[in-house]
Amino acid sequence: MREHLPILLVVLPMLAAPICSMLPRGRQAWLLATAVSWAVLAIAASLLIRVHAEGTISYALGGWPAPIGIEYRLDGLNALVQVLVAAIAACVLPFSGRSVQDEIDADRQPGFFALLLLLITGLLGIVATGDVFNVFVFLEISSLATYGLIAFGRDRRALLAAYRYLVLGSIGATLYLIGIGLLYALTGTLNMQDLAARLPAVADTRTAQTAITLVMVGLGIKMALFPLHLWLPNAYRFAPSAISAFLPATATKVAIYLMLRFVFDIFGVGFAFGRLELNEVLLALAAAAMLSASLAAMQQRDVKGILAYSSVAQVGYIVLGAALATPIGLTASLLHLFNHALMKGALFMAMGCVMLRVGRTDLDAIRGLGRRMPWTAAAFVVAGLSLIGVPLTAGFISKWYLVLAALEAGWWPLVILILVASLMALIYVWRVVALAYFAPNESQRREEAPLSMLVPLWLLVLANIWFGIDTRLSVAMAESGMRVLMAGPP
Amino acid sequence: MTDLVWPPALLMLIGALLISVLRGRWQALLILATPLCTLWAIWQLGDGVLQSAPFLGYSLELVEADRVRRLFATIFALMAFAGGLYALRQASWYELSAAYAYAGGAIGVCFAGDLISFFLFWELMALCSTLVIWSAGGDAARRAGLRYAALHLLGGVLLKLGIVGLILHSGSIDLRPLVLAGWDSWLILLGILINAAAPPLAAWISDAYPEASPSGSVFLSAFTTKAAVLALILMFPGTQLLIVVGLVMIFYGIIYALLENDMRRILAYSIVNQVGFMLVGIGIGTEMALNGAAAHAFAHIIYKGLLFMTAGAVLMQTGKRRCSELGGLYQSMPLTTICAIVGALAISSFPFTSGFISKSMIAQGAADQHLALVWYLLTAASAGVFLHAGIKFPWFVFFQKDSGMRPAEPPWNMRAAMLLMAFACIAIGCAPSALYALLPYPVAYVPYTAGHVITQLQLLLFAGLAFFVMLPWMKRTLTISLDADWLYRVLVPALLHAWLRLWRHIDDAIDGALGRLSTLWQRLVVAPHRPSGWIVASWTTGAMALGVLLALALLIWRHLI
Amino acid sequence: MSPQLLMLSCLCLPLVGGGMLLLAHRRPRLRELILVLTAALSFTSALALLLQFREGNLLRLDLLTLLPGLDLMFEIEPLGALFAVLASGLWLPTSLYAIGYLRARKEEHQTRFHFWFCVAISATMGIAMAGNLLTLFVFYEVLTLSTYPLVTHIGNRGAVRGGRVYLGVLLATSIGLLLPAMLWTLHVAGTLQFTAGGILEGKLAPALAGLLLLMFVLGVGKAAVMPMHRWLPAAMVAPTPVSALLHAVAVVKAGVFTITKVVVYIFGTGFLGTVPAQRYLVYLAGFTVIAASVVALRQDNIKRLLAYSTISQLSYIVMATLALAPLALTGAGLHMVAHAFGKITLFFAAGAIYVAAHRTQVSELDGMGRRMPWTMAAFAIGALTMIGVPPSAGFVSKWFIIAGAYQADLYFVLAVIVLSTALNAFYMLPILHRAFFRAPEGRAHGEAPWPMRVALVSTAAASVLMFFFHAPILALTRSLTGAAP
Amino acid sequence: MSWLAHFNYWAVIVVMMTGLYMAIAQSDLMRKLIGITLLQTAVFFLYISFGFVRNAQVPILTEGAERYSNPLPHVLILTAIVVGVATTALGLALVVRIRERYGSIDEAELASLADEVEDLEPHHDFDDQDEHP
Repeated sequence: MREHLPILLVVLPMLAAPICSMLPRGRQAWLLATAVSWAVLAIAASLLIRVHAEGTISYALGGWPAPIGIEYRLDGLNALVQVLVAAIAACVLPFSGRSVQDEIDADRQPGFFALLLLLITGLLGIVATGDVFNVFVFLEISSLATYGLIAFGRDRRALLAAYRYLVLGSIGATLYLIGIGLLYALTGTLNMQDLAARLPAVADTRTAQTAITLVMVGLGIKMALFPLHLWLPNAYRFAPSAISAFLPATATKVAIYLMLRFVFDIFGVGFAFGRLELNEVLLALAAAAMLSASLAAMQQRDVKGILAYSSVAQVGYIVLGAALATPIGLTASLLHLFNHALMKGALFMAMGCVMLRVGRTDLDAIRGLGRRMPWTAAAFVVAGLSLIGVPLTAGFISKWYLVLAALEAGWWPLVILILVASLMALIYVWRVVALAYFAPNESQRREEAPLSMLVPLWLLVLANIWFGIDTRLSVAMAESGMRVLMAGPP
Repeated sequence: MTDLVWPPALLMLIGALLISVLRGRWQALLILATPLCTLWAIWQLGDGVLQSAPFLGYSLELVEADRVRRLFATIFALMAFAGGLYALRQASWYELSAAYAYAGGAIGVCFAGDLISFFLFWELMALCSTLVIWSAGGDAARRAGLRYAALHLLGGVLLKLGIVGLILHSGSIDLRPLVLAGWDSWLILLGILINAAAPPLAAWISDAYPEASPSGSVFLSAFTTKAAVLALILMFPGTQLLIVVGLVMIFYGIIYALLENDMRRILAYSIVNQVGFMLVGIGIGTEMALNGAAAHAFAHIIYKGLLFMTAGAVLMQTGKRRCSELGGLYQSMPLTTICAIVGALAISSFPFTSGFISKSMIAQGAADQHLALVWYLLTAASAGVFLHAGIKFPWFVFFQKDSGMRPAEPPWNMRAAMLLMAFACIAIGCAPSALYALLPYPVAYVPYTAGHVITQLQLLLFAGLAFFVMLPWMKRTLTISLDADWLYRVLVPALLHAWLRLWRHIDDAIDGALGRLSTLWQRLVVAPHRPSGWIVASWTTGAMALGVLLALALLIWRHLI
Repeated sequence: MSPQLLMLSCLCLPLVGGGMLLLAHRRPRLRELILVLTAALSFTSALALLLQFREGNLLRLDLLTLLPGLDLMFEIEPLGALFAVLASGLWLPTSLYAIGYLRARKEEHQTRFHFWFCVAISATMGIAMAGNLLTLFVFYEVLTLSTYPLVTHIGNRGAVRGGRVYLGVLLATSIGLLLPAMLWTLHVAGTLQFTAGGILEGKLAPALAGLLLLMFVLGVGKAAVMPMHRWLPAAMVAPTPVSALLHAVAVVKAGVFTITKVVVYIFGTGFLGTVPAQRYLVYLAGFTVIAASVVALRQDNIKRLLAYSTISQLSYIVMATLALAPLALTGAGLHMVAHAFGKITLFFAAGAIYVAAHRTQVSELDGMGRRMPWTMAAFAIGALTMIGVPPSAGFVSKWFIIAGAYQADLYFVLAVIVLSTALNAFYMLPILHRAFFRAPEGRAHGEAPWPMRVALVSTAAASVLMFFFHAPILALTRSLTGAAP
Repeated sequence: MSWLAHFNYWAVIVVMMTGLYMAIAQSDLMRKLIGITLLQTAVFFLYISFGFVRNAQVPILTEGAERYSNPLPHVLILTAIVVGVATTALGLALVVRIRERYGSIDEAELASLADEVEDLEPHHDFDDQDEHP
């Protein structure tokens, strides 16, 4: 049993999904999904502990050994990302119970939870697998589930957003598929380790370079790297609350993980950054993302829109750290990947609470929130502070590392960039906070969200504070992930 | 710290405080008793440092007494008493309170044994005298008081700079004779000279004193300038520069007083002139000259107080202040007239008045040192003094043409005060030895020699003759003569306004530039990021796909080139 | 009580009190009792801390380590102890005053007001005790944020506009300049610890050190050195108790305190003396002193006038700090205290006039000295402190600043002091004349409520008392630099 | 004539570009989907064609065969086809729902059916209120 845990992690939600869809009532589906998500979290956590204790875990699917069969390979990096995905899922699912009840028709709820489980499956699968084609499959599983889930949004614009995402996502996946196809043609293998070992021999070919470009653009769409982010704001904005809480914390993070894996572990820094100078492109795009998306966030009239654009900007931060390709930069990048999941999850969850009670999330809905929903508003404030990067919150730690990395690399303009973007974050968060607390509202009845939503929300908020104060755990994890990446191709 | 002593300044300050609290009979009693108690305390003080206190990390010598300090303190206390008597019924309580605190400051300066406490009392004087000026009420007093305060605070800061520098550079806070060398001592001298009304910074005196109330100007005339004289005696005896400054002051005072029409302004200029005599004495610096300066200060306070009292009485009874509007008052105010004449004679050094026995000591000092030019100028100035103060003031105010006014004599307390002062003028003049006994150095000077008396009388006679010969030219019209106060009455405000205007322009320019920049920023950068801007507005699927394709093409092209 | 516990209590007492206030929301009397008690206790603990410090105990508290080399830690040094006592000590009268003010004005959201006030004080304590630059920065920002609700307390459009300027300038300067300066420092020196003698010596070229210093001086927007001064007049939309404690003491002093700490413990006076650009910053501060005074001359609104006067006086402190001479630093420390006493008194008086007479303009003050003798007497003492005339605390501090300027041979500073004294007299004295030497106008009214009167009389008394009994403060500020007497 | 040797790639590129062109240029949501499908199909061709081995058998275990075409691309493409079908199905379902909710599947028309009035001016977060005296 113990050695099958890596596959169980992926299979469990996958098996639960059809069961879920067949359950007659949404409530039961929710209970099942929640139970599964918790089980997944437990498994993921135990795997992470095992990875740290025993080193990399390799699991051959179906008993076929690595180069031929599909290998699931867990190291310090993806075990961490798995835990992250599982943890967010374990928080979002309990949270989703009430908000799904409110936002989605009763007869469609089992389907919703089934799709959510599939989404989890896809994400966990992407992270776990050591086979690039398998990645494609899981990528499509998660993407398809995402398109469907977004389409559950109450607003009819959710449909259009889902459609647009579908078209763009399919193009992205296809580009990725072409890329790995070319790589396969060159090297004859799909196993990541193998690929990494054989690539240097053919690195000088145009085919290899084009393949890398295709893979990077395909992943760029998935991770919403500026300017390939255009599908994201509306998708996050109009998706059901639970989904907009889940996606930014996980889906883009997994895509970023994948990019890191490709660049550092498969292509190798020397090739992707040294020869192809992709780091320059990434740096430029990251900077543009941070500025442009923050500026856009400042002008949004809908809080979920603000948060969505902020997510685009935060992807910029993460890519920025990675593009520096230094140990501190990567640590910063991974830390921010982790911390941003915490903060964005909490922020969108708070908006879920608002959606439940107020029915919309535009700025007018926020007016007087501090009195109407004090706990929700307070959670938003704390998570918002973390987003800005205020000391004593998780956001500060990752930004601090990022700044250190920039300074160490001698890129002081980047320091200014980070600070300016943080200042803009301050402005867009402050707009919401000021309205919540300092704008009078006629109806000042107190109607707080139910406890089932508040508890997961505050769990994430407390995690934001915890990882802002006691950084030993998160930094150690990020550093072990960093070491995996810095070690480069075998 | 020695045995318990009553710091005289403290007594005076307590009195000032109580005056502001008590009312009626008790207040009146206090007004009269406070200076007398202070006087008593002054004469209880032995020589040397009597009281010290820690301050700013130094040990202050709050009370240090010697002969010259005691002399000045005595006359200050006496003047406070006379002024208090004069103001007893007429002045407001806050004017009296301020005036007594002012006197307290002056007495404090007298006994200050170190530079820091000297400065503290100096500032106290500046503040309280401002209050005295303001007590007159009205807009003219407000503005004059403001200018007065600003100038004196400025002087105070200069003095402070000098003192701090001196302490820092020499390591000692002792109040001692200084040598004019380096910034510090020059700044100290400058600060003191501002209070001594040395030109070109003398204009405050003719600006502010005439705007005070009748009783206020009596107080004002006594303390500030004479405290400065004392300070100069203590710190700059024998500084040659002071002779020059003094001579300039003497003639400045005469010329402006002759040109002046306002009776109290004439007296104010006359203070400059008289202080000039004292400065000359200090500048000569011999024992004789210093004695003369101290004695002259003593005498001057009395007769100038008397003159201001009579001018104040006239002002109070008639409400007029210009010579050209007054005249013929001797008919209804005989006592005031007589007192004014006594004061005028005293200031003109008429034999058997106080001025005679003091001023001549300074001249003698000059003669002893063989400073011939100085002696001649002093003598000539004596004539000038007689012209402007000795004759011009009483003649235009009390005699001349009849203005038709028949004001009554002032109330009893004012009359009593005037009589007291007049008596003092003559008493000192007749029995100089009493004053001489108080002087800092032993006096071996006999004023009443036949030659001296005759010379002085001749001088005065010819000066008087000249006055009446030139009378048509002496009649003043309604003019205000231009003085150095133009600097801060016109130039400084003008500069200030210019600065403010410039500031506003700069401000506007910055605002404008910022505004234009922000518009540009809004249009070029912010607007596209609005929900409707092209960067953000919902892109169609096709446009997004095209974008992806372009990005891809760009990247591949970049690698393949 | 152990010193560490004492430090913690300094930091947390106001917060605990604030929390209790929220609980006592519905019972105003209880709430106000809690407020005053909290203030008193905070003051006591700050005082106890000061005593402990003077006994020579090492007062150091490592709160937490965020990252290796990045800790939140507190350490008491002379200036910090002084600042802590000053802020908490003036909080006591201010809380009384605020109670009176809010009641008399029948303001809404009083609990919220008091709560944020507590948070702001706690942040001030954090700044005062900060042992490294990071800790200081953290509490600096907390102070900025926690005062925003106070500034915009009235909640109308003008308040929001003012609050936006307030927050905008303070946050933009601190994040845009102070934070990069801090990062640069860390990068160069490898630590942010406040260390006697500085941490930058020999690690930074003088020209770059000048740039860094400029970033610090302008980045600490709370010190209101021009051109970063605009937030202070804008913040005058706040209720007067806020203007009094925060914009005369806590916030602005936190600014100059930060600059002083940076100069003394980050750069080190010795090292900074070799930085040529440092002179230009002295000139900038001197310019601010004069320019703000001139602007104050044309203000008719009392609070705006006081705001510009504050800008001017703050730059005095900055100028003195940058003069680097031991005596000048002593003077800077003393002026922090002296100006605090004087300016809080002035603001108290302005608020009392507003409450009792509904007047806000200088031109409306005719005869106010007769109607409100206590208030205006206190105002007069405050004004004298601003001019620096004895017997007020301002005299003592300016004395040392002058001495310091001599020590540093900075005749520019001397000239600035001369000019600004005259200017101060020109904008303060007319107010006094109006109040005391003109006949009152309009309907008769009395003094403001007694808690306000008690507050303003006590701070005015403090200003006078400091003139006479400044020895303990002097000893503290001297130990800041080890200056010879 | 080496480019002729790669005629399979040229074919793939033509189909791919056709698909992309449709996805970009067609305003009809259905046709866009068809374009996407074409794009995917092109990739399938690509994979299959480079699994081809000259003079080899289909990769089915048969007697006497020595050379087989590479079976792995076929396997992969089987999976990919499934994914593609699922995508198309989901896309079609979305188009149906869009048609239900909007009454149109033409993107140009959908854009004109704006759901919200985008504000053109910067917005004031606070209502104007009377200034206090």
